[in-house]
Amino acid sequence: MKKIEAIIRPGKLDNVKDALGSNGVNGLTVTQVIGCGKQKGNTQVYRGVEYTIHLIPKVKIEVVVIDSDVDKVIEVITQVARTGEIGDGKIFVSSVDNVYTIRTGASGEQAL
Amino acid sequence: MKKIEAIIRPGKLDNVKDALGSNGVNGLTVTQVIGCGKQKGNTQVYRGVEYTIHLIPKVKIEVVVIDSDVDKVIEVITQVARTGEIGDGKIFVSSVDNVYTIRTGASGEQAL
Amino acid sequence: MKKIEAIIRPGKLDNVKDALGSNGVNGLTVTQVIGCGKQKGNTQVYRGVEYTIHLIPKVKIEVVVIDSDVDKVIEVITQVARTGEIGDGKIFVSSVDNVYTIRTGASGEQAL
Amino acid sequence: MDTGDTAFILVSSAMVLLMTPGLALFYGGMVRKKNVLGTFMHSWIAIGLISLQWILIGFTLAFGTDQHGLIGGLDWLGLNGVGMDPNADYAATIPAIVFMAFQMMFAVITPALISGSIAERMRFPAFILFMLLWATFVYDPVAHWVWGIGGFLRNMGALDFAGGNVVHISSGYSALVAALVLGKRKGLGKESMAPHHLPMTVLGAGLLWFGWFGFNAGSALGANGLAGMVFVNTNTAAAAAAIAWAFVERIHRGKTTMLGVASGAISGLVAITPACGFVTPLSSIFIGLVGGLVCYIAISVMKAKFGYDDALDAFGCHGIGGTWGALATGIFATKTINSAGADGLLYGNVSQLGIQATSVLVTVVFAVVATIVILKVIGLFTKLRVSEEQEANGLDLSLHGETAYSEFI
Amino acid sequence: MDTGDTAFILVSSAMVLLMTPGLALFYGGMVRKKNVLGTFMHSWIAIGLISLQWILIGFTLAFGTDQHGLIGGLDWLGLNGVGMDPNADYAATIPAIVFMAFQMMFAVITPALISGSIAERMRFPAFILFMLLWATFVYDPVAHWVWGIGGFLRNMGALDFAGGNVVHISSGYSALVAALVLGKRKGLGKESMAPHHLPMTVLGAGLLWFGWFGFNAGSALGANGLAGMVFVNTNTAAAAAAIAWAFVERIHRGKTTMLGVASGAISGLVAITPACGFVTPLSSIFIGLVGGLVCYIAISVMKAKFGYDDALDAFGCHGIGGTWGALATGIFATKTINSAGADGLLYGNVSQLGIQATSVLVTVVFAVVATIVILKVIGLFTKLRVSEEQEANGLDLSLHGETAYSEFI
Amino acid sequence: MDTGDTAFILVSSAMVLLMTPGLALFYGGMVRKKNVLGTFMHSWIAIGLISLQWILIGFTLAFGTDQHGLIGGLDWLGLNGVGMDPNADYAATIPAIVFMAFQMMFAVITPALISGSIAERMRFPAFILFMLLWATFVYDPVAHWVWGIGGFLRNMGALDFAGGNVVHISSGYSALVAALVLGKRKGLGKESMAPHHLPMTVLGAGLLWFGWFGFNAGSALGANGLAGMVFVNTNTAAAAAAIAWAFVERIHRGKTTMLGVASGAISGLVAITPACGFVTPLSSIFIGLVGGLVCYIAISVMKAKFGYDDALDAFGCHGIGGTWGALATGIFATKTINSAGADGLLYGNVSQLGIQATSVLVTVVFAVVATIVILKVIGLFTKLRVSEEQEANGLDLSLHGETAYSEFI
Ligand SMILES: Nc1ncnc2c1ncn2[C@@H]1O[C@H](COP(=O)(O)OP(=O)(O)O)[C@@H](O)[C@H]1O
Ligand SMILES: Nc1ncnc2c1ncn2[C@@H]1O[C@H](COP(=O)(O)OP(=O)(O)O)[C@@H](O)[C@H]1O
Ligand SMILES: Nc1ncnc2c1ncn2[C@@H]1O[C@H](COP(=O)(O)OP(=O)(O)O)[C@@H](O)[C@H]1O
Repeated sequence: MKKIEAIIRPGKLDNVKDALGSNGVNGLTVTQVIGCGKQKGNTQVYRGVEYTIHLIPKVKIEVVVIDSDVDKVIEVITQVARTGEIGDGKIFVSSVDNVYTIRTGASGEQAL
Repeated sequence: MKKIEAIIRPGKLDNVKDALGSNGVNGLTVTQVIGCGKQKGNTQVYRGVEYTIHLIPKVKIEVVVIDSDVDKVIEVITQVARTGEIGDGKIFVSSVDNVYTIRTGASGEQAL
Repeated sequence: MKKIEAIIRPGKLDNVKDALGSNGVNGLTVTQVIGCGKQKGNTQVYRGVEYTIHLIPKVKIEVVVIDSDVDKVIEVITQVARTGEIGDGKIFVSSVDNVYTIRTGASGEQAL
Repeated sequence: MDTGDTAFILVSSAMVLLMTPGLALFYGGMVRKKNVLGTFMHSWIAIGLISLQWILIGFTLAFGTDQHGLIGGLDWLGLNGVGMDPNADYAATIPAIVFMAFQMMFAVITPALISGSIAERMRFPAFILFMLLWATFVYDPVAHWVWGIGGFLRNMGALDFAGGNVVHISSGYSALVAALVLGKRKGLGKESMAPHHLPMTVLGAGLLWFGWFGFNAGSALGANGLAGMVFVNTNTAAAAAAIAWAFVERIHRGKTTMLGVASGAISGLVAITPACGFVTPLSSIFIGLVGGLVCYIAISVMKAKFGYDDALDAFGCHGIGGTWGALATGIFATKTINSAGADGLLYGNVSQLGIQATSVLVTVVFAVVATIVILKVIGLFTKLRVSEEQEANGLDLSLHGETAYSEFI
Repeated sequence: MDTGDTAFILVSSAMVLLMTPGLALFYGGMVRKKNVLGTFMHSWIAIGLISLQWILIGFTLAFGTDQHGLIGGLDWLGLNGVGMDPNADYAATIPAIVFMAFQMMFAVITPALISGSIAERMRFPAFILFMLLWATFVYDPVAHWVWGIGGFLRNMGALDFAGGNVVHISSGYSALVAALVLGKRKGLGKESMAPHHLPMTVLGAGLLWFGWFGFNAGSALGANGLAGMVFVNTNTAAAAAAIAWAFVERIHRGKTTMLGVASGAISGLVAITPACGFVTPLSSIFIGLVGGLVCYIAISVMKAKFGYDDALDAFGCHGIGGTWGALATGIFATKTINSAGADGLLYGNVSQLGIQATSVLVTVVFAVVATIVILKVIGLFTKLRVSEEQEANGLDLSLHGETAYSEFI
Repeated sequence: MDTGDTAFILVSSAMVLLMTPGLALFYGGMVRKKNVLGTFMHSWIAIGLISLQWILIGFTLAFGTDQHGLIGGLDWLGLNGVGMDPNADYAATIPAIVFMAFQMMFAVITPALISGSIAERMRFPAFILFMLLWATFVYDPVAHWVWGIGGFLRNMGALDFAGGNVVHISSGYSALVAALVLGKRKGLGKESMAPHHLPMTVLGAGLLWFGWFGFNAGSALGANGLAGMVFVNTNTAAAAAAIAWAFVERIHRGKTTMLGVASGAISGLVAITPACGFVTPLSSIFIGLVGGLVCYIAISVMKAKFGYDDALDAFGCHGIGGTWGALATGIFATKTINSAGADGLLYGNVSQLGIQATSVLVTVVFAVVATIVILKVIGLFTKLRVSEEQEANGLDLSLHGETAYSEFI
């Protein structure tokens, strides 16, 4: 099983979730994050004092899927979350050793 | 070493933390998340406009432990966080290459 | 590629970000977390009722880098985030199978 | 001059001033996190600009010597001649300057009310221009028609105790027009636009309710029995409308919401505004109940049906509630409460309802046409609406360069 | 009729109205995030329902023609005969309708106070029924006994300037009963139930303090020297109690908290309420200091010891503080401040303390018994307490279908 | 005695009281999340302590029988002799106790204003001591000099209608000194110290604006034409300064911020405070515009240049704005508005500007010297500043053992 972590623009969350859902991927977990990279931050001025905010609000979506679903998920996210502007975000894929469903105690792929 | 990520109901956080503590697992990190899966969301109505909230508040607990502790931790979490209703959450186990304690600079298992 | 997750004191975030930046590491993602470990929590009293807050505010920094950068990143974080007091935090290193840049569709090391 | 009356109107003026920051909270809690300060700005900049507009030109346009029933003359330009002595034409027992101050607060909040419909998408320079033009070319004339000595609606016998036409109908229908001209928010119906901070909205509603006592009872222009009656009518209608909204929500959706109770209360306050100095407390119960009901229907059913994006329901609340209130005045008014008023339908005077309907119609048509013209004219000089990117990033950051909350410190 | 007095009571009424939304904030900040709106609702629905109950039936039950010292007659049903002329029996210089309005605001906030003890677990329909029955069968009679012409506690000579018995003792002990009947919140003592938003609570305390000037000084029913004295006593006791709480917290726990200062201020305001029109400012310091102290002990020590779950300390604050205030009135009252009052123990009149104690006892016994009966009767028709699942999910979502904050937008 | 005047001053006193919790919000929103309650505390403990200080000793020091023009005698210690009858020396138409109460609210808020400059780093015990000493040795004497019968600045002819010298200059320059003595916050210029909750700040500004009507118009000590004029001047200057700040921000930085509009409004309110009872509304526009401008420059340019850490701009706003206001009074004052005042420069009386400048100078020198002495003396007994660790963890947790928000419930 693989874990897919996608850091995307907050405004794209609903779309990505829906697109994944219509591709049969229903389980996911979302975290509010801030991040930086190529996208430059914005400058905020409070009473004349400038604060450059380098860390920009993003949303992290985590989906754990069986290996054969990885490509599909990545394609869906890449398509739906893309605007073409710097700051669209990254997807990280890593391996998961095991999964458990707390409610049933099931583990492995059937736990998903 | 392994990282155990458990997505649980927010109300179970205190119990899980205490149970882990009394099993000798004291280090953990908690994140506020929202998620979806089999559990259906709820509908909120604001001035007559319905919003179905698919993403439900959850809490993510991350614990990094030595390999031999993994089963114990999973058992504790599974027991304590279970209500038997849909939405109890998932546990993901993955491998960690190395751990460092910032304060001491120690690495590997003795860093935990 | 490796993912480096550092749990640090919130007050150290700006310093760590800047230090990484001046070492050429510009991409990172930050999450607000709470955690416990050796650091003991604090007691808060509300109208005479004591609540011991075991979970202390921390910040999690996630950086995905190519393998050869791992040591540098760990050194920078360890140096900058250290106060020497209990509660400085941990760094976890794990493997990442693949990385994608949503904007370009690039994958692998050139996606970073 | 009477010190008791003066004390009452001074304090009432302060209470009405507080309504505009209250409105900022009421509206601000209902928008998304990224638009809070932009929404606040609409109310706050109204306080700043209209306070100045009013003393320079607005007051004399509204209350200066009548010109053909349509507008006040320029005799009081820059408050020239508005002093510490009473002006018996309007309020014989309080200094003229206090009457002016009290009226100023009405002029301030009215354009701010409009901002509810165009929330989350209007450009700030366009909003400023709109407000200044609207205050001068819509509010000031309508105030003159209804309240100015010689104003043609006043002469016609239209009853509007504290601003049904002048404040709520004028702003409500203008808000609808502005929403239509600007178009819908991006993502409406697709993304969640749930209120980001309901306690803020409820706090705003509380301050509005408080201030409304100054607004309505202060309109008696003295601390007397009539002011007392108005006070009770105001509270009663607000309470009844809150209950009505809660009740119909329960029937229609299964649950009573806090936002519903607060919205209901505001609807009731709107509905009773024109009537409060002419009706009995028992009539106020009825006016409030129906007020809550019609606003609920307008906001929860009609808006969805017609599909306009009146973001925070400035039209649904003030336009609809104000219309009902103006008509209700023609039904429930009685001279036993206010001998300077008139009897309504229920008390045997059918014609009053006709007069009220006419005054509503006149106000609506004028507000609609004038708002269209004003927006078109502004559109010739500057864009009305923010860019897609600005809208996505939120007004706070893109227009004002600040964020309401800093989560990570 | 006096315009100055009328102005003062009109504004005071508005200020007391504002206390209930203020209470919503005060209480709402202390609950968990998931219960904010449910907690707000308790106060807001009180404004809606009791405003109507009062004009329809409550006012006449409390202030109508006396029936055997126990209750008012139905002469003023639906405000029949309550008009713009003064009723010299109660307030000779202000319109009767204004007196009615001022009293209404007291009737509104009192049941809302009770909601503090049953926070985070009572079903909404049960709460609505409770409030209506309690207002009618507890508040209205007690108000009559203490303040109505012919009321038996009034005739007995009990002193209660602004509502020690009527407002605080009646609600405080009823709150205790309600907490006991409903049982503890799930997880109490195990999970953290720390306040979710203390700035909200402190803001609420600020609005309460402000409104309390209307509450207490307005009870002089005129803008006169007595009102001034009451004003000063009110502020002084609140300040003293805030300092007392801060101080004892520092001794007992090592740190002075903001919540403590705010809680102390409210305790002092409660304690001075019955006494404020009868005592000197220096006595007020003492009443405030002791008020802060006894409430601190009740809330921080006694509650833990006895183990009842008075969630937001409605009993600890209003029951205990009100009792102290009523007794303190019997100790510190002096005719030099208010010739219509009486001298207390300190001024040589031992019997006044006895009278005060009796009036407390009567109020407590009646409130306790009546509350038990009301809750039992309601329990026959509908469940009082939410289900475990609803409690876990929070009242906002499970009862009202909304959430206070939307974090992710 | 006049009931109308009394009603007005009673309500004004309540409104001024509300300003201090309003200030807590205004300041609290601008600090970092970890220091909210610590910042609130500064204002709230001022209410508690100075309310008591004032009735015990402060009032008589400020307004008791003059001693050589420098201080009041102890005749009214503990309010001895301050009763329900008017004291014609100060206010012939309201009870002496009401005059005392009104003045109390000024004494309360003034030291709280100072807390803005030392936010996020002062120890709580040191702050308490500072406030008590400062109130007694700075505020009370200055109030006597300017407002007390026989006070030397009053005798000199200095005009200060509602507290330019007494409130804003005294607190503003003391705040600067305190900021310098305490030193900068750790991490200033390196870490982000952006405001954590701007809606809270804007709400605070709204309450301050509301309360300021009581502050300024109430200083007429009656509900009369002058009060009306003051009311209008107050609102006008606030509005003008808000617009000025918005405008200069737009020019200087490209964007108009909500925080800027709120800050501008407060600057205008400060600037008009000494002048409001002596100038025309048109002059108020000018005073406001310049007030907004000079405070903007002080806060956005000067502070950065000199590098002192006036955290929340207590000096930039009150010191600078108050100085401008005091001088402006010497320019724009006219006897046509207030025959008890004087004419200013513009009306041909050059000397008035000199008198105003002298009074500013005297107040500044005294405040600066006294504040240094007080802080040095306190420093002998206890540390002024929190430890590095406490500062890093935040005042809420380290000084008060509580946190403002609990995010995870
Ligand atoms: N190396 C990295 N490690 C962790 N997170 C990263 C990394 N690079 C980028 N991110 C995350 O992705 C977001 C978008 O990256 P950015 O470089 O700004 O734009 P783009 O992905 O379009 O090139 C960042 O805000 C950050 O949260
Ligand atoms: N495949 C998945 N990847 C990531 N998170 C998941 C996945 N499936 C479920 N979750 C998380 O677990 C939570 C509970 O899952 P759900 O399917 O609703 O109930 P249950 O675990 O009882 O079957 C979700 O809200 C989500 O946060
Ligand atoms: N085993 C662990 N798994 C996950 N997070 C941990 C673990 N141990 C510590 N942490 C995180 O690191 C933080 C600091 O750890 P702590 O033991 O208190 O101090 P130190 O790292 O200085 O020994 C904790 O608050 C927690 O968030």
